[in-house]
Amino acid sequence: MTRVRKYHLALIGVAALIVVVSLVRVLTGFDDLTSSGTVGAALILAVPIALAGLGGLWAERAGVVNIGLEGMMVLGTWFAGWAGYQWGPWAALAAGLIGGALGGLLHAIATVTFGVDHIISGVAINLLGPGITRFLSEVLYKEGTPAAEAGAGITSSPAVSGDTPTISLPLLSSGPDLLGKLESTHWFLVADVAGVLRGLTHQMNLLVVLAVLLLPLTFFVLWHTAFGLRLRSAGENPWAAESLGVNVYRIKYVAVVLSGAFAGLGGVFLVFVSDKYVEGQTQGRGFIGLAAMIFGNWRPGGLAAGSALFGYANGLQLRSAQTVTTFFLFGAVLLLAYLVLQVHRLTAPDRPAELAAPGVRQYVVMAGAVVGAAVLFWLWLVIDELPNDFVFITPHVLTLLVLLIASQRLRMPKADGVSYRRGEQH
Amino acid sequence: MPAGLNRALLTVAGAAIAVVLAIAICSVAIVVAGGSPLDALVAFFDFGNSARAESNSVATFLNRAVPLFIAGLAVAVGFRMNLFNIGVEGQYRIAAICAAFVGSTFTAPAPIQIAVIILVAAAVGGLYALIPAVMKVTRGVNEVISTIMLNYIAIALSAYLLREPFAGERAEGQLNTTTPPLPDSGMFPDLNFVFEWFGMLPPTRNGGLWGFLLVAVVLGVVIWVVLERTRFGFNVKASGLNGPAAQASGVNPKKMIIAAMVLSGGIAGLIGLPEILGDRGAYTNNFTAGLGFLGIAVALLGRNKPVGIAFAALLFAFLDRAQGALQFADIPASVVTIIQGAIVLLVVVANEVTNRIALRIEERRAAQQLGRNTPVEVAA
Amino acid sequence: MSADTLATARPAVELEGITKRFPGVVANHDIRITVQPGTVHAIVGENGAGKSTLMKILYGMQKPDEGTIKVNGTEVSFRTPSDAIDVGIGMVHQHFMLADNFTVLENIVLGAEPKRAGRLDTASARRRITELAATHGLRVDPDKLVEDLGVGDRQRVEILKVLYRGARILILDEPTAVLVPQEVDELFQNLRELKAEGLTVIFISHKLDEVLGIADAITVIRRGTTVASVDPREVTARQLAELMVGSELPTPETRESTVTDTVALQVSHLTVEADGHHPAPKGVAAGEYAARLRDEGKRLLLDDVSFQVRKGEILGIAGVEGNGQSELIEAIMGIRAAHGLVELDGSDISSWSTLRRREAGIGYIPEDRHRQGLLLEASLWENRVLGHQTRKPAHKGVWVDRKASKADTQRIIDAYDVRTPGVDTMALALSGGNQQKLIVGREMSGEPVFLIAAHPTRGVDVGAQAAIWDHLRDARAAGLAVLLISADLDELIGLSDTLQVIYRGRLVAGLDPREITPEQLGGYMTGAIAGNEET
Amino acid sequence: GGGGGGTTASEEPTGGTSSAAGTGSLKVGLAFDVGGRGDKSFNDAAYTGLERAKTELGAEIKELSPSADGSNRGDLLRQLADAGYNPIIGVGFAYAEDVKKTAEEYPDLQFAVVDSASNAPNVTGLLFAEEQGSYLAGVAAATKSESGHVGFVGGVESDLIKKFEAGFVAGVKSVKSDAKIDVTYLTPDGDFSGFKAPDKGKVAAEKMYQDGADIVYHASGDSGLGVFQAAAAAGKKAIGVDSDQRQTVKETDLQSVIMTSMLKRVDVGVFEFIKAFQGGAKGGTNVTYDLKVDGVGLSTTGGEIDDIKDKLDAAKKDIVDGKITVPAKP
Ligand SMILES: Nc1ncnc2c1ncn2[C@@H]1O[C@H](COP(=O)(O)OP(=O)(O)OP(=O)(O)O)[C@@H](O)[C@H]1O
Ligand SMILES: Nc1ncnc2c1ncn2[C@@H]1O[C@H](COP(=O)(O)OP(=O)(O)OP(=O)(O)O)[C@@H](O)[C@H]1O
Ligand SMILES: [Mg+2]
Ligand SMILES: [Mg+2]
Repeated sequence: MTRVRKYHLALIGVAALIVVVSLVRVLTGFDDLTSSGTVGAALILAVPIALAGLGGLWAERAGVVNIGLEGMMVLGTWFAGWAGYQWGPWAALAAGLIGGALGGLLHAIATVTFGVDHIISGVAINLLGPGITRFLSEVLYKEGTPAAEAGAGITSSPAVSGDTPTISLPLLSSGPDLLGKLESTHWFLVADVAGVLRGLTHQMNLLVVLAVLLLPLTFFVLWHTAFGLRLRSAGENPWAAESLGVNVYRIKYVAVVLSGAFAGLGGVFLVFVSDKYVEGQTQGRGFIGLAAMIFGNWRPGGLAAGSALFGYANGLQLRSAQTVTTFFLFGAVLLLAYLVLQVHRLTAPDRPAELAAPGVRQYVVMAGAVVGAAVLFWLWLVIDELPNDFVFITPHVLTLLVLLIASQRLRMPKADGVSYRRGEQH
Repeated sequence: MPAGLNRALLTVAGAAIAVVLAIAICSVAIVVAGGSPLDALVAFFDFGNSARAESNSVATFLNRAVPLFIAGLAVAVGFRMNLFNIGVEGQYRIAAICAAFVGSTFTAPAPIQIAVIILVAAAVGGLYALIPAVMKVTRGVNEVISTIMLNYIAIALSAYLLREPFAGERAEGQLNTTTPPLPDSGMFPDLNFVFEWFGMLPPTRNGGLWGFLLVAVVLGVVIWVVLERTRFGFNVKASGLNGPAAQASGVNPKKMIIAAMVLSGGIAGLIGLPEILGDRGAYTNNFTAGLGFLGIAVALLGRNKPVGIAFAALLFAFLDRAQGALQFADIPASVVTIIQGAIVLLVVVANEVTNRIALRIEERRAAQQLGRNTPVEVAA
Repeated sequence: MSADTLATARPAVELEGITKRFPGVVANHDIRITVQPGTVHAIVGENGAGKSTLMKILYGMQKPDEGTIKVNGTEVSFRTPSDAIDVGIGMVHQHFMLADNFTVLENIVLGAEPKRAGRLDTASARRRITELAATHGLRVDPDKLVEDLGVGDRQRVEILKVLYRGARILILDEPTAVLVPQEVDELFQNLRELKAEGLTVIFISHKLDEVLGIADAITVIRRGTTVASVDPREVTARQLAELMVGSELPTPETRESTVTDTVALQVSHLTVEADGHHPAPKGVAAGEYAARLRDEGKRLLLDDVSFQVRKGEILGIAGVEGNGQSELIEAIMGIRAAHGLVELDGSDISSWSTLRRREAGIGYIPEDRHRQGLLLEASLWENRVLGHQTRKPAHKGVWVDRKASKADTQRIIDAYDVRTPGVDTMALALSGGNQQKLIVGREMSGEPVFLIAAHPTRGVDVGAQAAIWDHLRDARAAGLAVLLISADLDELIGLSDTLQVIYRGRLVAGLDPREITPEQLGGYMTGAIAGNEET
Repeated sequence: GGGGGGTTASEEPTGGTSSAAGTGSLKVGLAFDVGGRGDKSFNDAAYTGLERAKTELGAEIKELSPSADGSNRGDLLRQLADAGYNPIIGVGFAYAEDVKKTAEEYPDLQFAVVDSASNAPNVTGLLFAEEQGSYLAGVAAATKSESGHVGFVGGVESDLIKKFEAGFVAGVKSVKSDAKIDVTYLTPDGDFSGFKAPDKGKVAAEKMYQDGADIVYHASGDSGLGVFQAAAAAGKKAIGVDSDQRQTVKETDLQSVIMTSMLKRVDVGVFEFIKAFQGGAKGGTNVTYDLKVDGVGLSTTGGEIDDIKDKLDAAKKDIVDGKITVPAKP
């Protein structure tokens, strides 16, 4: 019943965001804010995070906390690189999935069968992933092996043979490239929308499309199929599920193995972007994915938003570091908007009782917002370029800020992280 | 109590089996890699073939255990309360650079100098941990994410501090960035004399056996006392075992979160000091990273108890030390990481299994006892 | 194909020699029960007698160590509940087995989902549920979230779950424990209809008059063994109870009044909002503010609650669970923020922390001992310290005084007859009743001025029950003020000096326990009888 | 600083070394930087030098890789010393401190450290004038660029990489003073993942190409792969680093975008050091491998810069002659 309203609200939110961003772009002249290049880069950077997050989502919806995503992702990258150079991209895809799934299987055995604390098992897998892959590299890629001939080293595999296809939207993003033309006009709003659309459709790797499709697919499977209902029930109340004849162990196994496979797929994606396995290329994305999932309230849509935010900030920072200063302006605008809303609420005739006589608290908050907006605006005016160190942490700081605002609405599956044993009601 | 003894024996047996299994798994890996597991085993116990090499190796082993132990303690304080402080990594980095810098700005008699450095480190670590604590308490932000994010922020922040405000002089042709060197009074005296007690050569390795080992031992004892004997420790335990019950008993959960997190961060702040005060005399850009994450494994392996953590830290350090020896024996050094991961996983699995076996034994015993005196005289 | 085959048909369920052991407990021992089809078969027995365990065995959730099960004449062996479901058995559990964050529909179809083209076919499920609900008179909204439902609704969802699967044999494990008499009547009406359709019902309850009202046959279980099979037409509730307990029954009965004139606890205009606490603006009186919130249509968990408890008085609060009792307790304990005033011994404690309130002499026996009362994985003496961290004998400066705590724990064990090997035993090793006695002893040892006793004898066996009642009465005689909250109406009526009824967060009636029957009380609790609302 | 450069190891083969007499007395130990042997880059270049010492000088060699966190660098050096290796080489500037301390503990042994200056009497600093090589790369880029717009991608914002940037920028400006130069670093100093992030390298370079740059120079380890990919996708050029990447990169489509690579002959440095040690040289000094001794330079595989050889040679000559001093800091 509220779904429609939520959906509309989301649309309005996105529209408002585009307008604000567009405004900021026109004001500052930083065209990269909404260029198709930035959006494309954001997508590339967001996909592995989203895939890791999906891994987390599947596991945690089934009640298993998976902090071992990073380790599983590492396994995914290694196996993808190893199979990819020998048998091509499809083999890489399969091997990466299997590699990640094996990590998931290990986690499932430990947590589901043996009831080990989920965090411990995850930490162990994060140790094992890099250890095993390094070991495999030392054995299979060492000097004199055929792989080494093909360009492998201890820290990297040979290049994946063959390419994964890329697709573009005909007419709009390729050929006449209408969107590209629109984008280069730099018109208010028009260019922005064109840029975003073109970024999303121009020369997309097939795997990106696949990865993005996995989000709605996950939503469909988890919320609109019988299997999904059972899976979520294992995360909400496994004893209830058990009492209705659901095989909770099997559900959890499937979920956690799939979770590993998703993380592995994230690894495959990284390998495809780099064309090969490079030691350490996951760079903590397993953890970031987990954060994106919590950020997204254990839902695919929220997870997508979280990863997109991260990918966008990261892409912007890599593409044009000085653009990051516009976030100050953003912040100022958002705070002002908040102030306006607040004042409106306080002066509205039908205001709720607790706001009837605003207390010190309200005034302090509002004063804080005013000062904050002023400071941010001033920062935007005086700072041309941030030290690079601060630019690098933009995505992380943004995540923290958004969480500060939104965290209280989050709700995790009720039996998440609980060790479940058949026949032992909690 | 025989049941208790039974249980203890089972636990030890389980741990032993787990370690043996971990070794077996790695042996298979080594064989596959074309090496000999026996050589590997020898390498782990190969502390060098001269007296000097031996003492150096022993010092290396113990020196590695010190920060691991402190890291384990830091993590454990949070974990005992079900607070997942993944941010130990960032906390110790920020703390280390600030402490190293502050320590280099003045010169005082050694005890004062060192005390100030330790205090600064603990304070900075605690303050940095306060951020996620406050975020959790006031806005309900999950500490796992916030500390992960703060780890990244700490890396960038310390890089900035190291290059700009805290940068020290460096020699011509040196590319390492570093804070200004600590005065001599800032260096913690070593414990090399201990080696003489055992009739060994004092280690020549720089810094020898780090004196910070003593601080770590004292810290371990203090933390044990605090956690096991004080009201605060009781409240931590109660909050960890049953949050609602602790709250109903008058424990303020918000204050506890802040206190435990700050304590955890304060301890974390000390992780980098053994290296700085024992060896480097400054924070440099190749300061050892990653101890915070290893600390999680160490704490979990040590079951969040100081004594257990000490054993776990020694085990990890023992394995880490062999990295060089293994390479001399032509065995991939990554088996160390594999063994560490396998041990963590297998030991906890063994724990669960032995727990269950113990329960089953009790069950059988109870059944026997109750079987003799039939529960009720059937009427009707 | 149904009711008329009664005489000739094979038994619906036959249990033969069922034995089940748990660590330290033989839950079932050589149980024999035969249930005829198309009947309501009641199983009675005191707490921990092994009823739930037996039913879980029959439902495939637990495996018996020994014994055989026959359903409709064929021997079966269940590995999981789905095996039991397959032969037409359904079970409504003693504790709700519902996923709070799911809708009613999702809870009902789980495990037996209708599918169409790979999708969960919610439309057909909704149709089926509405149909079932209509034919059996079980009103529910399939699209509501379970967490928004009251206990009665949840019970209906549980029954619908079973019916949805087409079960022919229904197991109901204490379905009435959380229901008020009117709701019980409704349920029984449903059960009779089901019986008329030829379904078999196995029904567990402690409430013997209920049992006598509905059952066609009764089996009594004592300490894990079947001790009697009786015909409900031939026994009285009293006889049945004695069969269950094997001895005389205790009754909660307060003799002469010890109520004094000194007010120990005064609560005024206590109000709790459902969607989080927002501090009231300055200068607005709590009562007025509550009225304003009510006018705005805000959902209030506690709505302008005022009462006082005098020294030597037991004030009983009657109410169906979920009408604000938990919020009331938590507000008084300072665990939950609330508007209004709480005064202890004349001083305003509204802004005090929980700790300070406890130190000032509020004792607390929580409603859920496992959730709020105990550290299950800690020793008994540590549980003794809980709640007394800042008081003698548990503390010595910043230290926990282990020796004194252990000694005092031993005192409690002796004085309250807690059956345990020693003070170092883990709390989880104790049975529920002994855990409860430990809690009562602990809370009494702080020499409280005022005690909150929430369901003090819930899930406690008869002996322990009597002991706890005695302790409460003794303390009352010594001048303790007690706020008693209980779902056991006999206990409430028997112990209380004054009764208040709470309904939808409001105190709706002040009653005299000497003049009220459980049925009348039930009427007030469900809102069937309008209150006289006195403050 | 490039100037002083001291004694480059002499060219004349000392008696009987290359005849592989195998006296067995020469035991060379080498400790890699994090990543270890097989990184196809810096560490492997050092290993090439070591291996050459084995074949040409008959040395017995042992090479060790540090743990992932690099915490045991000093211990590896000591273990090599205790096992009787002499000389001992630490690869990477991170070894500076550890080599210094180990050298003090083992005054009878000779040490060398790559990329860092000598800091003890028995330590030889093997320095490379990356800025000079990068200068040439800058000259090549500016000359070849049609748009007057080039880029630089640095892996980690450390002082070492900044040397590359400084030289490159100076080189570009020497040709086209108004050229536009985009500079992006992938991670801050202290976060070494910037050398292992091809995806980030790709994003950074993509932006440069989109903005009109036609040649991008990278000094970002494995992340350079991403730069090459971006170049290939944009149909533009890139400049490799450290080794001749047109040869070491195996992907044919990427090879063709690598116009040239700035060579940093760590292998030469290591080999010459060992050879000099055998000849009796003692430490305490730095050896700078600069343009003069061809310790740095540009690769010509593919012949893409053959047409501007004169210009490059002129620039090189100016530097060697001291007419141009290339800045080492941006
Ligand atoms: N999973 C279990 N593990 C150990 N002991 C158990 C378990 N389940 C039940 N018991 C014990 O078995 C005995 C019988 O319990 P059961 O729940 O069947 O009693 P009951 O008759 O249903 O009691 P109540 O009236 O309180 O519901 C009790 O002593 C209980 O403590
Ligand atoms: N899942 C379980 N695992 C182990 N022991 C259990 C379990 N459930 C119950 N027990 C044991 O059964 C005994 C009493 O438990 P039970 O829950 O039946 O008590 P109870 O009297 O019904 O009280 P409550 O109303 O709190 O459930 C205790 O000894 C307890 O340890
Ligand atoms: Mg029970
Ligand atoms: Mg029961």
